[in-house]
Amino acid sequence: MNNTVLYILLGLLVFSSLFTALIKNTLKAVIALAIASALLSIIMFLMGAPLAAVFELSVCAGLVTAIFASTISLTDQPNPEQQAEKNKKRLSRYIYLPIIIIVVTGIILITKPGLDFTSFTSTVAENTVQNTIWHTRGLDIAGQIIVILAGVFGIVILFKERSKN
Amino acid sequence: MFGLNSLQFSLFYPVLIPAITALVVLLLPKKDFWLKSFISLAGVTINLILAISLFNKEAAFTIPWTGFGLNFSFRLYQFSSFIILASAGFSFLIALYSTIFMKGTKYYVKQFFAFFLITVSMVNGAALSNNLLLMLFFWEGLLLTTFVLIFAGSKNSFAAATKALIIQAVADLLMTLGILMIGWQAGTFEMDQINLPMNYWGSFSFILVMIGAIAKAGSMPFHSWIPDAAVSAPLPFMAFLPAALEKLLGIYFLSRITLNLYQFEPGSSMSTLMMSIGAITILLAAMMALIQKDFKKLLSYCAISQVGYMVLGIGTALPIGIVGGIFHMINHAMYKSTLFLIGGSVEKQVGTTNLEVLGGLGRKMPVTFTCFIIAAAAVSGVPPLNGFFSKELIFDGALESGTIFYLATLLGAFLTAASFLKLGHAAFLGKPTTDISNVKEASWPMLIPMIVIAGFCVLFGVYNPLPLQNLIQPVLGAKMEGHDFSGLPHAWNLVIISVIVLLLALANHIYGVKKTKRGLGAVDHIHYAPGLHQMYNWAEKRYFDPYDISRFFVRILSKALYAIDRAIDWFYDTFCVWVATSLSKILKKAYSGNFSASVSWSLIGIVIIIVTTMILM
Amino acid sequence: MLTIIFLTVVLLYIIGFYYLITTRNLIRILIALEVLTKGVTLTLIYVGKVTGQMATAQSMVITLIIIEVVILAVAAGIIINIFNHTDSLDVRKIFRKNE
Amino acid sequence: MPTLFVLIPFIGIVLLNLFYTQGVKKLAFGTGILVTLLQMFMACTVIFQIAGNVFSSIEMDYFISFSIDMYAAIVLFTIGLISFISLIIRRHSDNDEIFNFSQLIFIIMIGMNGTVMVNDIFSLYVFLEITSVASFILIAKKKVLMALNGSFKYLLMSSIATVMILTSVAIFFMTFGTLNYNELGAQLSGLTTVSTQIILAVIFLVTGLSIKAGLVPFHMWVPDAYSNSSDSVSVLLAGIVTKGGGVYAIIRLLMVVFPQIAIIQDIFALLGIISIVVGALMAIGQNEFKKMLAYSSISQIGYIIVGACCGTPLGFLGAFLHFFNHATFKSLLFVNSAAVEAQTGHKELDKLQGLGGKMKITAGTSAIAFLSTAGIPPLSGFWSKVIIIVALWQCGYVPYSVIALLASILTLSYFLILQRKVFFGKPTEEFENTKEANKGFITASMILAIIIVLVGIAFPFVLNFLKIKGLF
Repeated sequence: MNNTVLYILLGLLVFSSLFTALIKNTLKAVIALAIASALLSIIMFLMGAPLAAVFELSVCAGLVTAIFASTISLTDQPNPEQQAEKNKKRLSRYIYLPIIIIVVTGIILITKPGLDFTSFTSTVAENTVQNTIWHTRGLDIAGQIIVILAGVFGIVILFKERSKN
Repeated sequence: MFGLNSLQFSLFYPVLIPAITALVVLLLPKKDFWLKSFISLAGVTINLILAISLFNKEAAFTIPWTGFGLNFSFRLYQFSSFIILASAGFSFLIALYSTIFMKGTKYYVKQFFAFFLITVSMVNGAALSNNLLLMLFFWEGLLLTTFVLIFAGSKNSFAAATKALIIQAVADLLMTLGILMIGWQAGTFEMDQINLPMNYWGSFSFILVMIGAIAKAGSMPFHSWIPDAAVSAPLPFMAFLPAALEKLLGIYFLSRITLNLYQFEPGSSMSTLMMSIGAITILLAAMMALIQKDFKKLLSYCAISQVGYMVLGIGTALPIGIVGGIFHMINHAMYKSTLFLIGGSVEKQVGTTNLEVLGGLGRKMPVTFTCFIIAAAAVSGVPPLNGFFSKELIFDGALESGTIFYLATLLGAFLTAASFLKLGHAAFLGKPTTDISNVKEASWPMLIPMIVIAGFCVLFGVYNPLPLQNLIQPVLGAKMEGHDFSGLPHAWNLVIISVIVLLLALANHIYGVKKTKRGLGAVDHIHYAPGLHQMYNWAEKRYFDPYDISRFFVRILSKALYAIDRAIDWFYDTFCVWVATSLSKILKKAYSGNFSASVSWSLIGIVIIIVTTMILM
Repeated sequence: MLTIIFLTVVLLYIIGFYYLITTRNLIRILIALEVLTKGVTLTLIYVGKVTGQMATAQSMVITLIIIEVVILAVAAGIIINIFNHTDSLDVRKIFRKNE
Repeated sequence: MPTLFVLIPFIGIVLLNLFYTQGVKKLAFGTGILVTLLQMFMACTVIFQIAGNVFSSIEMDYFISFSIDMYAAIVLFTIGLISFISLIIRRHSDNDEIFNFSQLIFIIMIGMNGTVMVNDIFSLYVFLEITSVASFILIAKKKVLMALNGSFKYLLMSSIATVMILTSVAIFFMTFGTLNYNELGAQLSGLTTVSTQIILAVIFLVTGLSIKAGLVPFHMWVPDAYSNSSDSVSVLLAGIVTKGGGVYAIIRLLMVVFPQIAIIQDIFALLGIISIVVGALMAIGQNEFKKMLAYSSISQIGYIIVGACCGTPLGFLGAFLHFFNHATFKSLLFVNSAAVEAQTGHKELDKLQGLGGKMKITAGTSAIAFLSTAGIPPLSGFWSKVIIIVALWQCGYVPYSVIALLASILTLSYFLILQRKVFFGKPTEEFENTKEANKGFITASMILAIIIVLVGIAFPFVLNFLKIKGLF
């Protein structure tokens, strides 16, 4: 039962991703991306990663969508006639994508490639997420702080001086 | 410093101080002549004091430098300290002389003094270094200074300078090859650890190294640049490098290789080879000297022929010959530099060195003339001057090795004496063709070096145990056991023969003068003798100059290679450039620059990498 | 299970890269990058699940998400600046204007 | 000790932001210089402290393991040096932006230092991203269209690299349950047969890093990013960012994690050789000073990679020495190009002529740098190239060593073209009044030129020192 739900969700994830590519309107594509994020966060929750799922939902579905939306609103769209003309050509470029997808799906489903796994369930299961984040992977947290700092500088530099022009 | 004691460290000074002084001289402004000469003089004076203080001391050290056998190793011992002292003495006197001589000449004064000092530094370094590769560095440095010093003469001396450079460079190249072979055979480049047998490869490397040494000394067939340089280079240079320092260094290294580096035995084929080279050099150069009509050229040919004596003496491999050779080296350096200095003062005072024009200078320049008489007598081997004693030793060694060599040396002595009689007669006696009424004696700074060196000529002759027992005989070490060549010559019968030869030369001179009524014509009967005349003509036209012969062949070769060269040139110039630019264009097209292109290129790259890996696995 | 997840990830990658190569809109390029990131996230979570090291996997995913957002913000800044120059989001305009 | 390398720039950022006022420029510059000097000093300390063999390293366990070995110390020193040069140039060319600039330099330094010292693949990714984000901002900061284009292209390629690296992280984690370099190395060397999925993971990882390093065919972003950013930034990028980020990580991984997988070495040696040749060929066709230098960088990075792919101690030594030498001489050339552009206003080689007489120091130092790049003795570039070629010969890549040797002739040729066009000949009327560049450029180029010459001349001693330290 659980697996069936998962499979459906995974299928939806692929479809919504495909939609981001195929859909005409950029804003709608962004919304499709947000839906994909939300689906992914549910998948993550089902797989037993609640903390990461929350992050995915709030940051990717929320913050990223906000960034995209503001970018789109800051950059005016070209007039609709040109847009429509472009879209005709646009779809023709994506015509190969479904074909490739079907072929690849077929190949993978038939061959069923196997992968090696090493299971550590017995030894490491005791570690809680908090413990892992702050202790064994503490360096990444430090890295995150600095990345965010860099992002702040970036936004300050790239957006601030726009008013000058 | 470097873990050396003060004596060991002081070995750096003879190399560094002249070099630093040279740099100072180079940095000085162009106009100030006296400051430059004063500083140079100070540099060589310090060098002389250093050389005296280092004399007869022993010191050695090795600083590992790179891993290929090239170590920074110096060794001061009896022989090298003697060479350094001699070179310091000569450089001091010649620098003193140059301060006057160079004043107001057309020569490049700054370059002359600077490279003069660098030469001193290089000679000291070469004499001190105990590592063959390190020595090679200083040795090649001399090549450069020779080039610049000849070039300092005038703008026209470029050809002569190039000739000197090429000839010596070829010889040095051979020597480099020889040194590398020594290193391969002996497994080290440290001179005091090498003692090679004279086997097949040993002989080969010996010949190569010997070529380097005798070329530096100016023996045939590497001599032909010296007469050319004599014409165009400043005269102090001639007194300094070809007459004195290069002889010192060349013969020093020749004695080192025969005494230390190889097991060099009397009667071996190598010994015969060296003696033959010596004998041929003596004869041919003396023949050429005989007919020269220019003061400087005559001296330079004579210098070449004297090298023959040294090579022959050392080539005998007998103690008496080697002692004679080294003794002759120091003697020759003394009287030949005196003679060159005399030539320099004649040129300075009269303005020419052409013997056709000169004459009667004896009265105008009495001191110079006296010095000339002493030096010429010494070079001819008149007893009891130094040249006599060293030549007697070589005669003795040559007779022991083979009568033919003895005869060659005797003939050489005859020709030398004859040519110097002619030279003296033509320049200082007789009637001049130009007006010499205004000619005065040279000034004192020019006279002092001549007088001092001439004085040494007399001293080393009259009291020969001084140089022989103190300087030369210790060099041979164990080989000298039971021998002492100082004092009067032992073989009286040889002395009598030499004296007869000298008298013959005098008789010949008188006969020649009577026949042609002038000093310059004293040897015309030999010059224009049937058979010899044609040979002399050819020699004057340089048919026998190895440099010119090879230049001729090289020219033919170059013409032949021209076509091939064009093809290769086209290949590099046109074809390669075409290939490179067209490839570049293709690549530029492949790179269109937009985002999707770059992404696709990377993806294609990854796919290709994965596919090749899978195939290779 | 494995096959399906593998399939999903591969499909996400294919969609992402195809999208990246074909699109000419700057914002859509960023969306394509996001799609690729989804694939990576899914992989990491699945690996965490099957190896039993979900804690490490979660922390990696969180770091990844944060970094991606920052990169996205910077990219958005760059895009807005490019738009100020070309008045368009079309990639080709950049090169056309340059020539 | 290792934490200090990350902590000091961070303290620098905090300090600058705490005391932010309008007249903060001097403080910003001073702090920047101080931090870079401290970094160089600490790196020197580490170099002289480390003894024993290559893998002896200073490690610390708290927080997470950082480790420094001899090579890492050399790289850290290079990072400090080039950041220092970059700051000096910035100070004299565009002083208004120095506040933000020095902060971003601090961030880049944190990222680079982390990349160098890190011991874990995922943390490697994190620090690489820090460097990259700061670089995007620095490149885009000029706000010229082409600079924005370069920056965006870099971002795009870098994101692809992220996907690659993280996929391989996932595969490694799945297969071995660990991401630590040493543990991974131990597990990999214990394998008898290497399965396809591991090979794929390794290829993804190294390819991702190659994108960051700008190897052919992943080099598309390099010329755009290098040639359009402002002077100080291109010095920084060419000097360390690509190399400290991508190249160093590749070498470290080849050295520590998968020395056993020979096929990877073969593949990447091939990639390196292609980079050498293609980079040099592309450089010949360029007409823009900085673009030529950018392609030359690609070619030189190829040398470093090829050296590291030998897998022998000599190869690694050559790679790291070339790393340092390339950082110095390529930065010097970028400084020179910036000086020329600042004084004449032209980027194109065709428009420049006869500047040698007008800008003597620039011309002289650039001659030194290009001779060193082409590997003319006794300059520093000669030695490292020789070591790399010898190492290639020894480990059996004989054709590669021949190609590497021939490619240095190409290098010589394109730099001769450059020198002839820019510095030789008589200056045209336009350049009659051209003056020597300002103090910043001159100081920077003199420092770098002196380093190049000194390292070249004193090279036997350097080798001897490294030999004592047991590097080869």
